[in-house]
Amino acid sequence: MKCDRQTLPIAAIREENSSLRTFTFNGQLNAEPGQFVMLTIFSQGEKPFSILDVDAHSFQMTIKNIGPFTSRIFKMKIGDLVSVRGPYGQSFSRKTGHVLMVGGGYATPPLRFLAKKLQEAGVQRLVSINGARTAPDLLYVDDFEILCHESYIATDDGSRGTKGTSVDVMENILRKETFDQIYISGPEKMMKAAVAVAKKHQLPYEVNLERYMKCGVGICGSCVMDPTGLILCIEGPIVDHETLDGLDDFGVSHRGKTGRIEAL
Amino acid sequence: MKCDRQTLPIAAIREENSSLRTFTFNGQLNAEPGQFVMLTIFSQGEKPFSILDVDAHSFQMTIKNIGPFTSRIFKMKIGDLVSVRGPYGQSFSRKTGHVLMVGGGYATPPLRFLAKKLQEAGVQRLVSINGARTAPDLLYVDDFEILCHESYIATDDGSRGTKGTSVDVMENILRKETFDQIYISGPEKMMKAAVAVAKKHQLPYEVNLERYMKCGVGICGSCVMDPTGLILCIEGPIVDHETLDGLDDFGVSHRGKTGRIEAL
Amino acid sequence: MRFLGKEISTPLTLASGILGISFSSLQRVIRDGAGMVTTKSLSIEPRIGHEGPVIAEFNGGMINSVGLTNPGIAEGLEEVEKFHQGLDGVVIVSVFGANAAEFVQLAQAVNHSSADILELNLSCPNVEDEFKRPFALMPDKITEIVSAVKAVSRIPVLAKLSPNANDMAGIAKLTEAAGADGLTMINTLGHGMVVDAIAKRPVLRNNFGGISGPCIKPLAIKLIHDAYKVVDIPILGTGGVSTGLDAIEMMMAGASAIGIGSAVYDHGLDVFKTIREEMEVFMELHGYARYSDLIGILEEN
Amino acid sequence: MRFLGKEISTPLTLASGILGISFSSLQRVIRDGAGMVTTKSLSIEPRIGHEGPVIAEFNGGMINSVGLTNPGIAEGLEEVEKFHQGLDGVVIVSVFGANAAEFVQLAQAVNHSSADILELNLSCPNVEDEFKRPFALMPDKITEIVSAVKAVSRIPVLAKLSPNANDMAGIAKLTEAAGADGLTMINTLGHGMVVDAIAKRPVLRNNFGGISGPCIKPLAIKLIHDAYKVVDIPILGTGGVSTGLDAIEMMMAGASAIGIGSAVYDHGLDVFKTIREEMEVFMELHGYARYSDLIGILEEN
Ligand SMILES: Cc1cc2nc3c(=O)[nH]c(=O)nc-3n(C[C@H](O)[C@H](O)[C@H](O)COP(=O)(O)OP(=O)(O)OC[C@H]3O[C@@H](n4cnc5c(N)ncnc54)[C@H](O)[C@@H]3O)c2cc1C
Ligand SMILES: Cc1cc2nc3c(=O)[nH]c(=O)nc-3n(C[C@H](O)[C@H](O)[C@H](O)COP(=O)(O)OP(=O)(O)OC[C@H]3O[C@@H](n4cnc5c(N)ncnc54)[C@H](O)[C@@H]3O)c2cc1C
Ligand SMILES: Cc1cc2nc3c(=O)[nH]c(=O)nc-3n(C[C@H](O)[C@H](O)[C@H](O)COP(=O)(O)O)c2cc1C
Ligand SMILES: Cc1cc2nc3c(=O)[nH]c(=O)nc-3n(C[C@H](O)[C@H](O)[C@H](O)COP(=O)(O)O)c2cc1C
Ligand code: FES
Ligand code: FES
Repeated sequence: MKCDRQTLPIAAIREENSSLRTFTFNGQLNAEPGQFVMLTIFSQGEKPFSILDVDAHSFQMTIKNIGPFTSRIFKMKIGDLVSVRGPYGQSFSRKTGHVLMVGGGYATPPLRFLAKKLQEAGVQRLVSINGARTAPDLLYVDDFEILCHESYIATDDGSRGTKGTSVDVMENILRKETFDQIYISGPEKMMKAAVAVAKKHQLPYEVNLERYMKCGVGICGSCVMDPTGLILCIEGPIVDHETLDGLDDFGVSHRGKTGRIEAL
Repeated sequence: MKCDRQTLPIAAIREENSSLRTFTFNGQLNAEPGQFVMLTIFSQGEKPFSILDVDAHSFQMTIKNIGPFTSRIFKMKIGDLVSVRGPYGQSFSRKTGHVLMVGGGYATPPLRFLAKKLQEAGVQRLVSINGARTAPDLLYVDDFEILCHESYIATDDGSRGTKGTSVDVMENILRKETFDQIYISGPEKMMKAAVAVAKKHQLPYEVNLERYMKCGVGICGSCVMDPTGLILCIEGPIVDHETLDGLDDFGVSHRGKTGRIEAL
Repeated sequence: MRFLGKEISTPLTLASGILGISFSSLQRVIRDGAGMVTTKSLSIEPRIGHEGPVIAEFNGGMINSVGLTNPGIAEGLEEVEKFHQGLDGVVIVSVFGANAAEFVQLAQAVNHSSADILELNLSCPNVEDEFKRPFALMPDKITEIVSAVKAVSRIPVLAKLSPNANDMAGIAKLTEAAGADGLTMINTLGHGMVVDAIAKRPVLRNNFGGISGPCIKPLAIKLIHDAYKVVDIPILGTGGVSTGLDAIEMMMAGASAIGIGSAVYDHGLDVFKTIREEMEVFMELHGYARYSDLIGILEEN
Repeated sequence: MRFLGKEISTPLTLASGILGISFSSLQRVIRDGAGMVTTKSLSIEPRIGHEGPVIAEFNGGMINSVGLTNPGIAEGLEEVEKFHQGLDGVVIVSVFGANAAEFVQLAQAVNHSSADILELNLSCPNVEDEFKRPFALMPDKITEIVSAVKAVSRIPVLAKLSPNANDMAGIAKLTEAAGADGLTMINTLGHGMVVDAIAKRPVLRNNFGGISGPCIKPLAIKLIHDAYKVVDIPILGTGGVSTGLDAIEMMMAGASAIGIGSAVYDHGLDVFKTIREEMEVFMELHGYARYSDLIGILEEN
């Protein structure tokens, strides 16, 4: 059944930085990089979160404290019960030639998960760019270093790695080297810029989109994108360059909680 | 699903004698000898009937014109629609050593079906006794002759075969020869007499019981037998000698349409 | 655990209308693991009920229009006597009358039997042509019948309610106020029709029937919870239970015991043992020592 | 075939509340094989609806408590305009008001749009806390709202009814008498509760929801047939249809067109094409030339 739930205690909480924490649950989730779950806090609500990692008996999500729901989960302790359904949606393709990953902010978890899977699959060359506002905001720096043949860092304030955005670094790299596939996951404006660069170099890419999601299973319509009617929760959140080309609202607008169109 | 139905036109009607007709339907029924179906005449009702025969694409029942329902089906023509669900219940075991079959009246269809299956299974010796009131009441005489190593006939008036009952013939045969298994199907009084004979010879037997059946699937309770609570529609109608020993009402009483106990 | 003063080893109970015509089937269900058994609803006179087909399946459940086939109260109570001659188990006698006077007459007959609990079937959806709207949808009828029966009955009285009622909390409260010792809820949901598209006809001879099975469980649980919040009398929760988890969910919602009907059709009589074992596994795993620890512990969000 | 004067290629219709918020999803459903599409129910002001979880499954169907999330009538009708700019298809605009005056105001707004048919959602079971009992259970409210809307609407009006009504024939007749051009039946069945036994809580944030999916089909078919026997206006049959045979059974019972909701959840948007093909195969095999040959041909036993 599509809405089968696992009700589980929080097994571990890891503080990534001041606003991000990784939550571990002991349960089975047969998930691929880019897929997400709907997480319920009882009497509170339910929200979508990408999967950071799974193993045979546990899975993890990294969550940013950003509003009522996420601040509530930041108040929870090990042993507190939540409920999870999923995994939902489409994952990244798994190209094993020369691969570039461009990530930013709290959207890097799926890329870290992907890096792990690509290594397992014997990727030829894997290069990652990890961007954030400041050094403390960077996620999984060590992991990317271990998992990738080369891993770059960009911070807006230059506190670590290149000063600038991950897209700036991407432009630099693409001047020297080419790739079979680019995987992009970050804030939509950043992804829009990265897509422009990838397009210029005529390289195939996939992006990780976010829209307001209520059901996660293709029935409520809140995540649908115009004008193709792509149902992001089941046909995304990972979208390839051809599908993305059909989406007029990418980088422009999204629908809010009532379904109203709002500028991004 | 237990109540999956096949709605089918009558494909053929064969007149067995003045009160018995065999109806053929083109449909698949994965049935064994002794099992039955529930047959619906629309706007009329639904009644249980034993299966006479099945092949890959058709099945047959032999029906006796005895009351409102059966007289209605005798008025139906080829092409008229009925609905059938089943097969239901337990079939005869399939012993392939020395086997005796004792049948009477309109209850012989399951024995004819069994004879066919035992032949297919390579039965060592198969002897049948086919009893009826008069010669024209006898069913499948030719079939039993072909299918059995020896086939006996008994009529009450001696108009064909031995004058007397099939149980009389049974006693005669058992005086000369023994069997690994006896299969009995006929009016309950006749079966009671046959069981007494089999018991005397200490031979294992199975009987084909009839009780009022409304649901056919073990929920309505109308076919239950005392005092063990045997649910005849799912645990019968074929019952072995050990089970039969526990049934006080065999040959004594049954429950009518309201569930009231009535003498047989 | 105890239900209406009777000691029972498991809350699992055979629902009315499943097998329960004869002492032998009732005994068998107890031997197969039920804590209590309910007879088929008995009326003053014997009833043949509807012609077949009386049951049809669909994705999620079944419909039935048995139409209260029963041998009448006199013969029905003889079966109860025979039951108790052989076995020490709790028998709930279900009765069905055309009006309050008949219910009183039935209750008086039951007084002279070995029945343990009396259940008033106020909610059969299969005899509307004959008896009009189920009493359980008419507040004044419930009050009239339940209080009249309570005035004469020597054993505890359960009132069986209908899921078609639009205000279950109100109905539950007034049924308690009329004196009922407990509620059985729910009866089948009225009405479903299953169609034979080839014949262009309803499958059931009676065209429509009451809906039961897994698909009515969410409805039953909601209604049981609504009732539990407003009454103090115990609830025999019934409707779509076919696993141990189902039974536990329903007890959490407020049921003190659990009726099992259609699951016998789907899974056979073994279902009592299976559900019992599944409940034990869950309770062990989650630290519930007694069945009574489960009752009504559901918290709304 | 025609439905309320509109030419449609198939009777299959997207039911309200499934995807239908944006023009792009409505267009997509038409391209995927629906004959008509219904918008999410629109109210005067935008509504966020209930917090999640808003859906839960059970054996036989699902419950939902979306709670009428919608961008409001103004923005909703803009989506309808965009729909018709790109595609020539029949759009049913569903509206939901708190009283007759609001329904009139909504109907007037719809008059100024390219909507083809207006559907009055009188029967949402998910907003009872806010709006009390669904109007579809109150005969006088139905009459008041339908006749008020009919006095102003320039397009045909469907009234969407509730399966919780206890006298569907009566309700259907008075809805027709009030001037409705057609009936949509049924909305979800109120209410179901799905329990999380580990958390000891209802799964839905709103505790309960309306029941839909395969398990409500027998109920829908019975009610549609009850209504069909007493009214002359067409019925948009809805409730648990997920196969071609389901659709055919419902049309035989009296539906002129068929709404599809939960089946989209179970089977995805391909379900329209699949059902359409299954219907064609059945019709070919059994000699039905036109969809209209199916409507209401069911004969009772
Ligand atoms: C496919 C997907 C994967 C996601 N993965 C992660 C992740 O791995 N880690 C993480 O921290 N966050 C992730 N998010 C975003 C996360 O769902 C929101 O941060 C969270 O819902 C905020 O809820 P709130 O009540 O705390 O904040 P609010 O104040 O309600 O909202 C803050 C921001 O979150 C967005 N948001 C709120 N509710 C939703 C919703 N139901 N669906 C989508 N966006 C919403 C709002 O648009 C707003 O921009 C993901 C979202 C999607 C769609
Ligand atoms: C397992 C089983 C297999 C059967 N196989 C055959 C068969 O192969 N051929 C055949 O002609 N008949 C068979 N019968 C009997 C057949 O069901 C009845 O003859 C038929 O139901 C009579 O219906 P009626 O309305 O014509 O007669 P009625 O006047 O209603 O009844 C005539 C006789 O049939 C019995 N009967 C009626 N209704 C039922 C019922 N629902 N269940 C059981 N018995 C009933 C009555 O007890 C009575 O003795 C079988 C019965 C059972 C239980
Ligand atoms: C075949 C059948 C017959 C029934 N007969 C009766 C009856 O006589 N009296 C009664 O109160 N309920 C009767 N019921 C209703 C059940 O007791 C029970 O309330 C209902 O089926 C819901 O439970 P379930 O989903 O476990 O079957 C009957 C149900 C079925 C399926
Ligand atoms: C998630 C969901 C949301 C719904 N929202 C609405 C709605 O806004 N307005 C309405 O009239 N019906 C709504 N319904 C009811 C459906 O339109 C339909 O009447 C019902 O689900 C029965 O059909 P089904 O079994 O095919 O789903 C909704 C149903 C579901 C499952
Ligand atoms: S979140 Fe409901 S359709 Fe995508
Ligand atoms: S015929 Fe109903 S239980 Fe056997």
